[in-house]
Amino acid sequence: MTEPVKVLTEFVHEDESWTIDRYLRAGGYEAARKACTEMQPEEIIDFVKRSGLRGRGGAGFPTGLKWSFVPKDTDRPKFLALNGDESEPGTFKDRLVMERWPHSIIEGALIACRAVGISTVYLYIRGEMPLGYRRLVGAVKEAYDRGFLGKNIFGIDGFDVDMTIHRGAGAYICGEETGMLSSIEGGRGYPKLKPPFPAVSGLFGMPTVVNNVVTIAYLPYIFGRGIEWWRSFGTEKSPGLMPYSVSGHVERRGVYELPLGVTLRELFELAGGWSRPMKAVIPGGSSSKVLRLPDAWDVPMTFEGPMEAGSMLGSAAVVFMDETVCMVDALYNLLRFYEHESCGQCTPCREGTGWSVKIVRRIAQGKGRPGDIETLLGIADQAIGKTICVFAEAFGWPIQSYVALFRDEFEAYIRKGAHVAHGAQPQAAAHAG
Amino acid sequence: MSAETVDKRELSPEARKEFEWLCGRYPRRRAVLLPLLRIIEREFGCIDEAGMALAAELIGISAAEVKSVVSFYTHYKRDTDGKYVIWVCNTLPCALRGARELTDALERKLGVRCGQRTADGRFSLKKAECLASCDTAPCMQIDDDHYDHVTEQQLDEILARYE
Amino acid sequence: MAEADKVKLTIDGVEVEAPRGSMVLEAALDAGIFVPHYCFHRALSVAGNCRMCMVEVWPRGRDGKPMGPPRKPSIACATEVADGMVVKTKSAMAHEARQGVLEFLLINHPLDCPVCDQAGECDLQDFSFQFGRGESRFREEKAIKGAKDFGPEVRFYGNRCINCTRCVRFTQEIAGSSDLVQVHRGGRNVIDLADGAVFDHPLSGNVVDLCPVGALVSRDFLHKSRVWHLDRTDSVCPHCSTGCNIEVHTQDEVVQRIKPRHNPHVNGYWICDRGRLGYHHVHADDRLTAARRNLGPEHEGEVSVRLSFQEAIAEAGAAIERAGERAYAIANAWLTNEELFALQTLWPTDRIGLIARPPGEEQRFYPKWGDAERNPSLPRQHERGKLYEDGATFVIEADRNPNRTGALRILGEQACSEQRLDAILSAALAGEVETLLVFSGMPDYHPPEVLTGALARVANVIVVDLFDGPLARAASLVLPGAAVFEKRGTFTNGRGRTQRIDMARPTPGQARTELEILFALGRALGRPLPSGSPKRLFELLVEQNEAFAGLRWADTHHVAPAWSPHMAAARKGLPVLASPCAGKGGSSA
Amino acid sequence: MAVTHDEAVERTDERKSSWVERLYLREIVAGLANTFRHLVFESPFTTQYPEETIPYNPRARGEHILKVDEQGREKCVACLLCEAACPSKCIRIVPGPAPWDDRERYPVEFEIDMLRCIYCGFCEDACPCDAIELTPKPYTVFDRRETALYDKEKLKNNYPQDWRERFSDGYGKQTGPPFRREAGDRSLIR
Repeated sequence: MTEPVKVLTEFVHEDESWTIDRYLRAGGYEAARKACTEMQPEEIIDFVKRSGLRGRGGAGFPTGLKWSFVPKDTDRPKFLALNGDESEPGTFKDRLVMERWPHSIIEGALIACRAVGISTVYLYIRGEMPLGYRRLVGAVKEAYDRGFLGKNIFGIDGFDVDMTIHRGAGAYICGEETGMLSSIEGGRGYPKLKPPFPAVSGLFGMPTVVNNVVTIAYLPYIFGRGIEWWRSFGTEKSPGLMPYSVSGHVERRGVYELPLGVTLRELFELAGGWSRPMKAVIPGGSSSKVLRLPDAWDVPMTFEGPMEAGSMLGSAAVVFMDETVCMVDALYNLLRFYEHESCGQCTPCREGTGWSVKIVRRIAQGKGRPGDIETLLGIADQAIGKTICVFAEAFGWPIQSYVALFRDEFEAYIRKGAHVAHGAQPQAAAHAG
Repeated sequence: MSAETVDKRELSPEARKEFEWLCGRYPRRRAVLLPLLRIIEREFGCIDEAGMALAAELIGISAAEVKSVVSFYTHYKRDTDGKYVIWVCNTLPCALRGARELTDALERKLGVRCGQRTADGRFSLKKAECLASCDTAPCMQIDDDHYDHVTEQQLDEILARYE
Repeated sequence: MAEADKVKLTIDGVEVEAPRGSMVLEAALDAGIFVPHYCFHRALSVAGNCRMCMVEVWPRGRDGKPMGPPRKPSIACATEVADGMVVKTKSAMAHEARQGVLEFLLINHPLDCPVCDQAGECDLQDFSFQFGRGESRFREEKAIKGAKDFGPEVRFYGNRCINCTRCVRFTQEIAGSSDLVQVHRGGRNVIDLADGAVFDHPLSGNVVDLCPVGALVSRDFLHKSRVWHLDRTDSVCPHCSTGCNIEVHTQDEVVQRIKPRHNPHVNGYWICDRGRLGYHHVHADDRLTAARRNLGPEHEGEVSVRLSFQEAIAEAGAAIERAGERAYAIANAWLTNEELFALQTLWPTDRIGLIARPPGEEQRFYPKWGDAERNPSLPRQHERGKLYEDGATFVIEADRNPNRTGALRILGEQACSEQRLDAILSAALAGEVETLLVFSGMPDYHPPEVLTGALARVANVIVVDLFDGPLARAASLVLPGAAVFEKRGTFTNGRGRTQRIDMARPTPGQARTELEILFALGRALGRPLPSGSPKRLFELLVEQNEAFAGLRWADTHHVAPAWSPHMAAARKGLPVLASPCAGKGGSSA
Repeated sequence: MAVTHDEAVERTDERKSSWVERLYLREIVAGLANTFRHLVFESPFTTQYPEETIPYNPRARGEHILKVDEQGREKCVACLLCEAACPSKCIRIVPGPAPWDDRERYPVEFEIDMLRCIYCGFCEDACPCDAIELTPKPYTVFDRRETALYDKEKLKNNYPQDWRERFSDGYGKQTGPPFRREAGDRSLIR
């Protein structure tokens, strides 16, 4: 069985793991020093490209490629915006890194800044993570004190990096890259029209690189241990490690740092299994399509694997559900979340989330009508691909997959007003509203 | 353009200094709005009409724009909230592991439904949308304090810490 | 524009040329292909949130040929035109996308068209008819958001709002006040003001025009009429020297409302609230409707004798004839060029003075972009609302008269000077004036006491006025005049643009336009005017006056382009419901 | 088999009446017998109008009524759709903000010129809130033109109960409610 490969998570269970001393003792800031002093910016980008590092935030976009989109010869200021607004239900890997290993993010940010020629970094952290905010602010202060932030870092003339921790205030949509930029700019977290993409016109209208904090946190290790080491994990197209957030019906929930390509079964077993038979799994955060168990046990968790199975890797947040889970109830829970978190900018998402949650609530209360399922699918269909950001997909895909895979449960609910799963109780009715 | 009845407020010198420092961290003043609102929340306990007017004045935007931003984000403490806000996570991973029971217990203990404020104004109970702590579900947050693996038995002790 | 600044693309099989950097939607509208839209407005930044203008865009591939059909539709308002692009606005993909969006828009929209003032000019109605599904699958409770008075002119019905944010962008980018904002989030999104604030901005009424649905309605027009009953007359606002182009909407000869008419050289899409509400004087209770001779204090009980128009003209003519050199005239800056020209023809200019409404404060409006610009790199985003060289989006001039420039050009500087008026008044006080012809007829005009005082010393005061005010009471002979919306002619605005006004309603009772009065007077005096037609007089004016040289009557009327289907239909006098979706191109011009 | 014109003419010619037949005695006697029968054996079927009236079909289209809700307030919201639908332009409405909280607008004035009305019922079809309806009330009689202008109060109280009793009993028995849509009232606007 695959054993966890502890890289980011090696020291996180120690006390004071978030201090710079602990980080330096683990060899911190050496990789960045080496990369920044010994490599040219183009070489750094090339190195990242060759490593095959892809974004760990959800979309899986190749990091090196993203950096190379930023215009080189521009006198406009460029920004690095780090996305720590982790709000996808089921995901908690960023929280762990930001709270307990924050200096890896700062060190990675230094490499990114050196590569793209950036001197200002904003790290956007969720408003609901006060501890992470305090730790990051502390870490930034320590880094300034030790000269890892500020002017002429590593003694390189003109290599100045300023980093500011920007605290959000409770909006899932700020996890979307342009929504996050709007929020940093001090506005409502409305995603922006694309094109122009952030790499050309992002924060304050300037070229901006947006990366997930974990993506950035891996950079020091890739530079420190080399492309060979990194590529020894995972597959050709999806190399490297991934912190999987495993939650739901397993004995030992938590972040498991494993190579890309482990199967869902391996993850389940690593996490201690569960006493009851399993029914379904969400492989990549709540907005990815649900997969039916046991059909999906052997899906490899790479960027391509879940996609072939009809879902996506997303943020690698794996939520297991056992047979007692009522899928109508589960969908209602998720849709309520999306209804609450839709920014309301585009019509299909603003109206579609509200409408679908009303229908599913009605079904869960036993008042479903024939035709409701078709209407639900119609809503998803009408919304997906028709909004500014991918939020429509985020609430459309669950609708499509829950209804497609567990249509019998929905139909039974509509027919009898009750749930068919063994031992499950319709609970949404009690929580309506 | 706000009503004249609103009393003028001012930041304390330390907060004022922090605000000035923040202004230097961003290329545009408007970007300081979110951090400034946190400062105001801390200074005055919540963000009310006067607080928004103060933010508008300091940033140099209209009070309506501040209201627009404040109302977009759910995490700011408003004047309609209790002294402490209890955020109890109810999203799917937590719901799978007993968030409902915790919420019900909290509702029973406090005698209010989610979204309401206790009669004595001490607590507001709110459903949170994923606190990114799915591994320690059920979980809740009271203001800035996070509680993992909360059981009904612990509630009395936890709530007693907030006077 | 240079050739390089143009791109060629194909929209619905028609090859279209569009400026580089413009959006597909603009290119389509300019080519007469109507694409439905709510949030897009030519003067505002692109928000791209209504998702109504979705079209199928085939970008050009590497080989120069358009690539195959896209996976999903794009919004035309935020897709930049590119060479070789192929756009299909009526394809099945686009049509289905629109149907979906319309269904979403309608689920929480109340079915209260019968009581909604927007009905009849509502984009939601029109597009639902043309592109909608016909029936809704929505069986749930509709969201309730309530209604609220935003300010003296604007009322907000939350339930009807489709969150297009045109009004929000207007207050930010045109009015510069950022009064209106969206509050809350998601489905609870609603337009609101700051707590306790009142939306009393001078341009507030424009959000009513901008609102594509009935969410923002005019309190002045509230429940007054249905728009399909209204007759539209193009005119020019008389309330300041900006000379905004307007439409006067009347029903049964009663002015119901004023709407702006787009003119990119003068007012853009906007008018101020003063102009919007500045028609009530037309129906004032104290409007004069009959000519009369005021009797002096010696006639106890009886105050005045009613005269017919002919009698009054005959009396006036006789009084002017009798006075000879001792007859003076006072014109005003609300008279049309033609009327001033007629007066100048009849009367020696050295015995003409000019009164005008006192100046107010000049108000210039600039966008207030704030720090968080929506999409700074979208082309022309900052230029969209700009109307004036200095970046102003709208100007309310200090001069509260529509035609002072015309008066200056026709009567000359001396006649229009303060000194001339003072000279005439002091002559009157000295008893040297026997007959004085005063044109007033300006609403909200309070004649200075020196004027009313001077009138008391003049034997024959002939006043042409709209209202039974101090001037009419001080006169010996009163002739009812015409309001601006009751006559034809031209005004020359503060920037020297000569623009036409037209008759939206007839003069009430025996009232006559000043031009008719002058024409009749000319006949009575034995010096008939060459013509009584404003058009003919304008042509003569152009011939005789250098300042007007080269102008043609036709040029004085700016025809606003019609970018919405009901605007186009209203202009053509057609019903709106010719479906552009059924083929045959849009009804947009 | 088709009969040609010529054939038909010929056949008619064949059946010439005899002179006895041409006296029509039989027909005259039969007709007189019928008259006599009615005179002696059957009651007269004329109605002694105006003392008596014949019952009208409840679906006949007569004068309008402006319906009211439980509180006696007119249901009309002054949308002016009846005015738009009216082919003879006999309806005049002045809309205004309603004095009640539960609705937006109401007719400040509502007037129908009964001399112009052609009783087509389009107004009833156009009405989105079932506020106007044509009753079977038949006689629209005026002595002066002014009285032909029915105002709001008159329209609200048109077709009172005694008229209803007098006219709605149909042909011998009640054939249905006098107001056609009472059962499925589909008010849209409140």
